[in-house]
Amino acid sequence: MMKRWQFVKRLAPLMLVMTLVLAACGREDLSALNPQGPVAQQQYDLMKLSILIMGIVIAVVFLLTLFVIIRFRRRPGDNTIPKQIEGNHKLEIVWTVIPVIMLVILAVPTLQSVFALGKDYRNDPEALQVKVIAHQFWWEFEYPDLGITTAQELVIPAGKKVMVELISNDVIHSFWIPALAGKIDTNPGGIKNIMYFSAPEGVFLGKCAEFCGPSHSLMDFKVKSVSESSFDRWTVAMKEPTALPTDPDIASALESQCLTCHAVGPENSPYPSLKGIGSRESVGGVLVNTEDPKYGHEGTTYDNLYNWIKNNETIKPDNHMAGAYELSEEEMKGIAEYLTNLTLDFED
Amino acid sequence: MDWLTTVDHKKIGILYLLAGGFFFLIGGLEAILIRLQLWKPLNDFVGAQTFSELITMHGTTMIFLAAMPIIFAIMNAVIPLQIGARDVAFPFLNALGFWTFLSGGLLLNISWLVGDVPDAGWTSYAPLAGTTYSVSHGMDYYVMGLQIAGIGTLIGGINFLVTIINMRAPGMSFMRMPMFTWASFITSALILFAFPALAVGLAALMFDRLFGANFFNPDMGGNVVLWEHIFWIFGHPEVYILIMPAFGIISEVISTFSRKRLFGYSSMVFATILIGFLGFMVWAHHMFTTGMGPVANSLFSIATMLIAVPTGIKVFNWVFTMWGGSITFPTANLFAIGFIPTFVMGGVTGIMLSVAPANFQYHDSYFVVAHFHYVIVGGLVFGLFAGLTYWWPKMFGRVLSEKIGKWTFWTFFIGFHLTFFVQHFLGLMGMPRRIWQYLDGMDLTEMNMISTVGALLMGVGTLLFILNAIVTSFKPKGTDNDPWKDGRTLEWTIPSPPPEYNFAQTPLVRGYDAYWKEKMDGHKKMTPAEPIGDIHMPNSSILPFVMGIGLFIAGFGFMYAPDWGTLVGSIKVGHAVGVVGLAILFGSMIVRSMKDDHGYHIPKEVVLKDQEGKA
Amino acid sequence: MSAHTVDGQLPHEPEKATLEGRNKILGFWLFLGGETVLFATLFAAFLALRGQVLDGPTADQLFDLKLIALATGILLTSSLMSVFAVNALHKQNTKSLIGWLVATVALGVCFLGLEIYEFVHYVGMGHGFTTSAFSSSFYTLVGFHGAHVILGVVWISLIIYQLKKRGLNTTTAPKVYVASMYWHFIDVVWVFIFTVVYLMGKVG
Amino acid sequence: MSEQSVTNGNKKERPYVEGPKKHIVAFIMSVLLTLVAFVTVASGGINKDFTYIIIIAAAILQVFIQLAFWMHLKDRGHTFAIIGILGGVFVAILCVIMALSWVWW
Ligand code: HEA
Ligand code: HEA
Ligand SMILES: [Cu+2]
Repeated sequence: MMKRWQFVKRLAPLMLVMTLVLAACGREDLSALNPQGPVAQQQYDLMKLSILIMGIVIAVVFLLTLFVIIRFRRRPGDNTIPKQIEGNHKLEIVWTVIPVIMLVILAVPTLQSVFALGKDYRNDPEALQVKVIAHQFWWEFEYPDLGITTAQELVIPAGKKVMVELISNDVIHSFWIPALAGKIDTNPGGIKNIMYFSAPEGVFLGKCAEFCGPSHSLMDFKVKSVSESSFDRWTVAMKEPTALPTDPDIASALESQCLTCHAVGPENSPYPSLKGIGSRESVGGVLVNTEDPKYGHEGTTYDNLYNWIKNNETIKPDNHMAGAYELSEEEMKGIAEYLTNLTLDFED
Repeated sequence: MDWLTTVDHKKIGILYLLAGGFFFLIGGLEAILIRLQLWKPLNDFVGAQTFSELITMHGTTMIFLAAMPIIFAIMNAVIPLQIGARDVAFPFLNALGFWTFLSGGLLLNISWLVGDVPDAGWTSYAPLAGTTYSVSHGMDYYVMGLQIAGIGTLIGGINFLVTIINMRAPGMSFMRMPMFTWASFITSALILFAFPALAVGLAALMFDRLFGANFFNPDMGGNVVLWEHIFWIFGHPEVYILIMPAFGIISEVISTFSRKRLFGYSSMVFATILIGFLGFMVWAHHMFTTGMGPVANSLFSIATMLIAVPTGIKVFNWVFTMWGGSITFPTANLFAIGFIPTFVMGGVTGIMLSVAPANFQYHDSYFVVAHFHYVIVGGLVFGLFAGLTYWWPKMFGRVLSEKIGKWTFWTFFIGFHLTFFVQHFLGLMGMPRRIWQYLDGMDLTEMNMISTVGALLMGVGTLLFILNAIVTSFKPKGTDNDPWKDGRTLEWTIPSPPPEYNFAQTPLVRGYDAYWKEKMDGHKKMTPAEPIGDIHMPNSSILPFVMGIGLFIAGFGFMYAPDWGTLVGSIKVGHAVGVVGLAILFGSMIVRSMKDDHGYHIPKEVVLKDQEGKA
Repeated sequence: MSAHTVDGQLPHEPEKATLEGRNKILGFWLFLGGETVLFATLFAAFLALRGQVLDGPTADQLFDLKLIALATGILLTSSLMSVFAVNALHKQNTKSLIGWLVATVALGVCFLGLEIYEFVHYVGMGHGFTTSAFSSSFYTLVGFHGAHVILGVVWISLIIYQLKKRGLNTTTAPKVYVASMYWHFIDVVWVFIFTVVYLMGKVG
Repeated sequence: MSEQSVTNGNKKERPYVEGPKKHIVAFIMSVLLTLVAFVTVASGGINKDFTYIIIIAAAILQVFIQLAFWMHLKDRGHTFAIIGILGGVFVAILCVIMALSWVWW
C-alpha cells in the first residue's frame, strides 16, 4: 500500500502538468475535467491516474511501432529472408506481467472508490435528503423532510452532503452533473438508485445522460448551490402560497389552461411546479435567462417564458405540454409577465 | 440466377461483401447526416425524431448489417482455402444463412421507405422501446429484422465451426491453423453462445410489443434492467465477435508483408481463446450506472480490466512480428500497421471506461462514442480494409490499384482521427451521446465542427475504395496464385480466383505456414494428399433464397397484424400473411429434407485440363 | 465423401459413416450448445420475473403436481423410446427402428395434449399471457419448450416417412440420430422446467 | 483428437456391443431422481431452502445421466460436442446468476 502511494507521489509533477492541460477544457460549471465537488474530484483523480497509465501504454506502443517500421523496412533490392522466429518466452512474460502490474495500480483505487462512492447516507441526519423523479424531458426534485417539491432546478446548501434517491416516472433517464458527480440512472418500476454529492456555491449544469426520446438532448437541469442561510430562506419561501394574477382574464386563463397540470404555489402537481419560476436560471431547462449573446437560446426571463409558452413544441419536440392548452396572444403575454414576476427573494 | 442459387462459398462470400458494402454505405450516409446535424449548435438540419432514427439505424446497420456480413464475406472467401478444404461443411446452410441475413437486413431498412423507423437507440432499452413510448411500427422493424438477420448469423457461425473442426486438410492440426482461421473459429464460437441470448431478448420484446406480454413493462411487473442484462450478455461478446476477425486479418497481413513468421503463435492462440472466454464475463460494464451496487460494479470492473492482458499480448506480438522483418508497405499493410496504434488508443480508453467510478462520468457521453469508434472503425474497419485489399486478388483475380489504395488509406486514416479524437474531449466536457442538439456557448462548438469535417473526409476515403474496386474490375482477370510473392498460407497455392473445387488435390500440410514451409524447402507446390480424381460437389439450390423470402413475408405479416384488419372471424389478415410466410419457410425445409441432394461430380478429366491450363 | 454405399451393407454406425453425417452430428451438438443458451436466457427471464404475479393466481394456486408428474413421466418415457430407436438403428433393424420412432412421436403428442389442456385450464383460472410479468415469462418459457416438442414431432414423423419410403441408409441414418439427440435435449430441458418452474413454484 | 478430414467409408470394424440394458438403468435412475424431487416437494415438510437444494441437485444429476448415457457424451470422439455443451452451460450459469442477483434492488 505504502509503495503504491509513493509511486503516485513521484508522478505528481507529471500529474500537475496534465491537470493544467486538461483543465483548460470546457466550462467550469459543466466539464468533468473541472471538478467542483469532492465526488467529481475523486472521479477526476481516477481519470488522471488512468490517463497517465494509458499515456505510458500508448507511448510505448507508438514508439515501438515507429521504430520498427523505420528500422526494418525493406531496402530496395534487398531480397534476403529474415530469420523466422517462433517467439520469445522472456519477452512474452514481460509484456504479460507489466500490464498486470499497471492494472493492479489502477484497480486498487478503483475498488476503494467504488465502495466509497456507493455509500448510503439515507439515514444520515447531516445530509440533505432529496428525491429525484425523472420524467420525459423534465426533472422533479422532492425534499421529503422539508415537504417541498420543485422542478428543473435543484437548490442545495453549499458544502452540505446531498443524498439523492432516484426513480423514473416513465422511461430510463440518467442524472448527471459533470462538474459535481458522475451519473446514475433513474429506473422505472420501483427500482431505486442512490448517489450523493456536495458542491461549493454556484450554479452547475446538469444533463440527462440516458437516451429517453426525441428531446433527450434538451432535458437539462441546474444545480443551484447557495449559502446555508439562503437555503433556509428558500425553504421558507417555497412553502408560502402564491397569489394569482391580478387581471381576472389572465387569472382565469392561467387557472383553466395551466394550473390543470402545473402549480404556482407549494401544492403538488403532476407536471413541473412553477413556484418561483421567475428566479430560475432558465426556462424549460434550455432557454437560458441571460442577455449574454454567447448563448444561442438566450433572452430575458420574460422573453423566454413567452417564447416557451408559444413555441415549446419546436423548442422541445414531443414534450407533453405541446398542444395541451389554448391561449390567445394576450393571455400568453399576460401569463409570461405573471410568471416572470414569480420570483423568490432568497439569495444573499 | 446463378447467384441466387449458388452454394459455393466463394460466391457466397462475394454476395456477403456486396450486401455488407451496400449497408455500409447506408450506415455511412446515416453517420454523415448525424455529423451534419451536429456540426453547429442548435442546428435544425434534421428533426429530433429523425435524429433518433438516424442514430438507431446507424448503429444497428453498421454493426449487424455492415460489419458482420463483411466479416462473413472474408471468412467465407478465405477459411476453406486456408484449411485446404473444397467447401464449407454445410454449403446449403451457408447460402441459407446469407439469404436469411439479407432478408432481415432489408426488412429492417424498409422501415425508411415506410416511414416508421426504429428510434430507441441500437441498444433499444425498455420501456422506451416498448409500445407505450414507441408507438409507431419502427421498433417492430428492429425486432423482426434483427431476429431474422440474427438467425442467419447463427447459422453461419455453426457452419464455420464445423468447417474448421471437420474439414481441415490432412496434417492441418489445430496448432498449424493460420491465425485468421483461429480467430474466425473463436468468433464463431462467440456467435454460437451469444446470439441465442439476443434471440430471446428480441422475442421477449416482440411479445411485449405485438402480443401484450409484460417482460419489460414496469407497470405490469416487468423489469427494464432485465432487458439491459440480456442485451449486454449478447452485446459484449458481440464486440469481440467484431474485433477478433480483424485481429486475425492483421496477423496474416503483417506477417506476410514482414516476410516473417507470426511472433508468438501459440500465445496468440491462447490470447484469442482467453479474450473469447473473458468476453462473456464483463457484460455489465455497460451498466455501471444502472445501479447494481458496489459489489457487482467492482467485479465487472476487475473482470473487464483483465482483458487488457491477452489483448496486450497480441499487440506486442504484432510489433515483434515486424521486428527484424523486411517490411513493405502496400495498402493492405498500411491499414494493418495503422490499425495497431489506433486500436490501442481505443483499447486503452476501454480500460479507462472499466474504472467504474470514473465510468460514472464517461458513461453515455461522447467519450464512449470515441472509444467504440476507435476500436470499431480504427480497429475493425481498418482490419476489413486491410483484409479486403489483401485477399481481393484471391477473391476477384485482380489486384487493387495501389495508387488509389494509398489515397484511400490516408484520407480515411486522417479523417478518422479528426472525427473521433476530439470526441474524447467533447464527452468529458459534458456532451452526452445521442443528443440531437447542443446549446450554444457550451464550448462544444469548434470540436464538433472538426469532427464533422473528419467524417466527410472518411466519406471521401470510402468512395475512393469503391472507385478503386470499379476501376480494378476493368482490368484483365487472372493474377498470380501468389500475387504478394510472400504468401505463407494455403490460399496462395491455388489460382486466383480459385476454381469451383478450390484444390484439385487436397494438399498435405507439413507445418505451420504450410506454403511458406514448402517454399523454404525449395518446393514450388504443396505435396498432394490424394491422387487427382473425380471431385464431388454439392448441387445449387434456390431453396435458401425462397426461405429468405418466406421469412421476410412472415416478418411483415406479424408486424402489421394489428393494422390490417381481419380476414374471417377473429383471424387477422396480418397473421394469415405471416402464416403464409412461415409455410413457405417450413415447406422449403420439408422439400429439402425429403429430396436427397447427392451432389454431382466434376470428372477427373476436367480437373486435369484445368491444371494444364494453368501450368 | 460420397453418400453411396453398397446396397444392404451399412457400416456399424451408419450415422457417422460419411463426412456429411459427421458434420451434421457435430453441427447439431453445437446447435444444442446454442439452444442451451437460448433456454438459459428464458429461464433467467422467468427467474427474474416469477415473483411478479400482480392480481393473477400464484404459482402455488395454479400448478397441479399430479398433472406435471404425468407429463414428466410421458416425456421421459418417450426419450427412452428414442434411445431404443437409435439402438435399433445400430442393429440396422429398420422395422423396429420405425416402431420405436412411432412410439416416441405418440408419447410426444400425448405430452402436447396435456400441455394444451394445462394452458387452457390456467387461462380459465385467470392466468393469461398478458396477466402479469410472471405469466408472460411462464408461457414464453414453457411455450418455447412446447414449440420444440411440436417441431420434434413433425420432424420425426417426416423421418419415419422417409424411412418407410427409402429405408435405412447413410443419408437417413444421421437424420434419425440427430432427431433423437434433439428429442433427448427437449427432455433435458423439461427436467429443468419441472424443477424450476413447477416444483419451485409449488414450494414458493 | 480423433477426427479425420478425409473419409474412408467404414472405419474401425468394432463389433456391436451397446445393449439396451444400460439405457434402461439410466431410465430407472432418471425416474427415481424425478420421484425424489416430486416427493420432496409434495411432502412439503422440509425446509424451503433445503427443498430447493434437493430438487436442483436431482435435476442436475438427472441431466448429467441423460447426457452421458442417452446422448453418448461420455463416448470417445465427442470432444467438441462436450465443448459445445459446456460453453452453453457456462453462459447459462452466468444468465442465472444475473437473474438472481442483479435485476431487482
Ligand atoms: C470492436 C468493438 C470493441 C472492442 C474491441 C472493445 C474493447 C473494449 N471495450 Fe468497448 N465498447 C464497444 C466496442 C468495443 N469495445 C462498443 C460498441 C461500446 C458501446 C456500446 C454502446 O453503449 O452503444 C463499448 C463500450 C464499452 C464500455 C461501456 C462504456 C459505457 O457505456 O459506459 C466499456 C467499459 O468498461 C468498454 C470497455 C472495453 C474494454 C476494456 C475493451 C478491451 O477489449 C480493450 C483491450 C485493449 C487494450 C487495453 C489495448 C492493448 C493492450 C495493451 C497495449 C497492453 C497494455 C495495456 C494496459 C496495461 C491498459 N467498452
Ligand atoms: C460497425 C460499426 C460502426 C461504424 C463503422 C461506424 C462509423 C461511423 N460512425 Fe458510428 N456508431 C456506431 C457504430 C459504427 N459507427 C454505433 C453502434 C453507434 C451508437 C448508436 C446508438 O447510439 O444507438 C454509433 C454512433 C455514432 C455517433 C453518435 C451519435 C449519437 O450518439 O448521437 C456518431 C457521431 O459522430 C457516429 C459517427 C460515425 C462516423 C462518422 C462513422 C464513419 O466511420 C462512417 C464512414 C463511412 C462513410 C462516411 C460512408 C461514405 C459513403 C458515402 C458518403 C456514400 C453514400 C452513398 C450512397 C448511400 C449511395 N456514430
Ligand atoms: Cu463491452
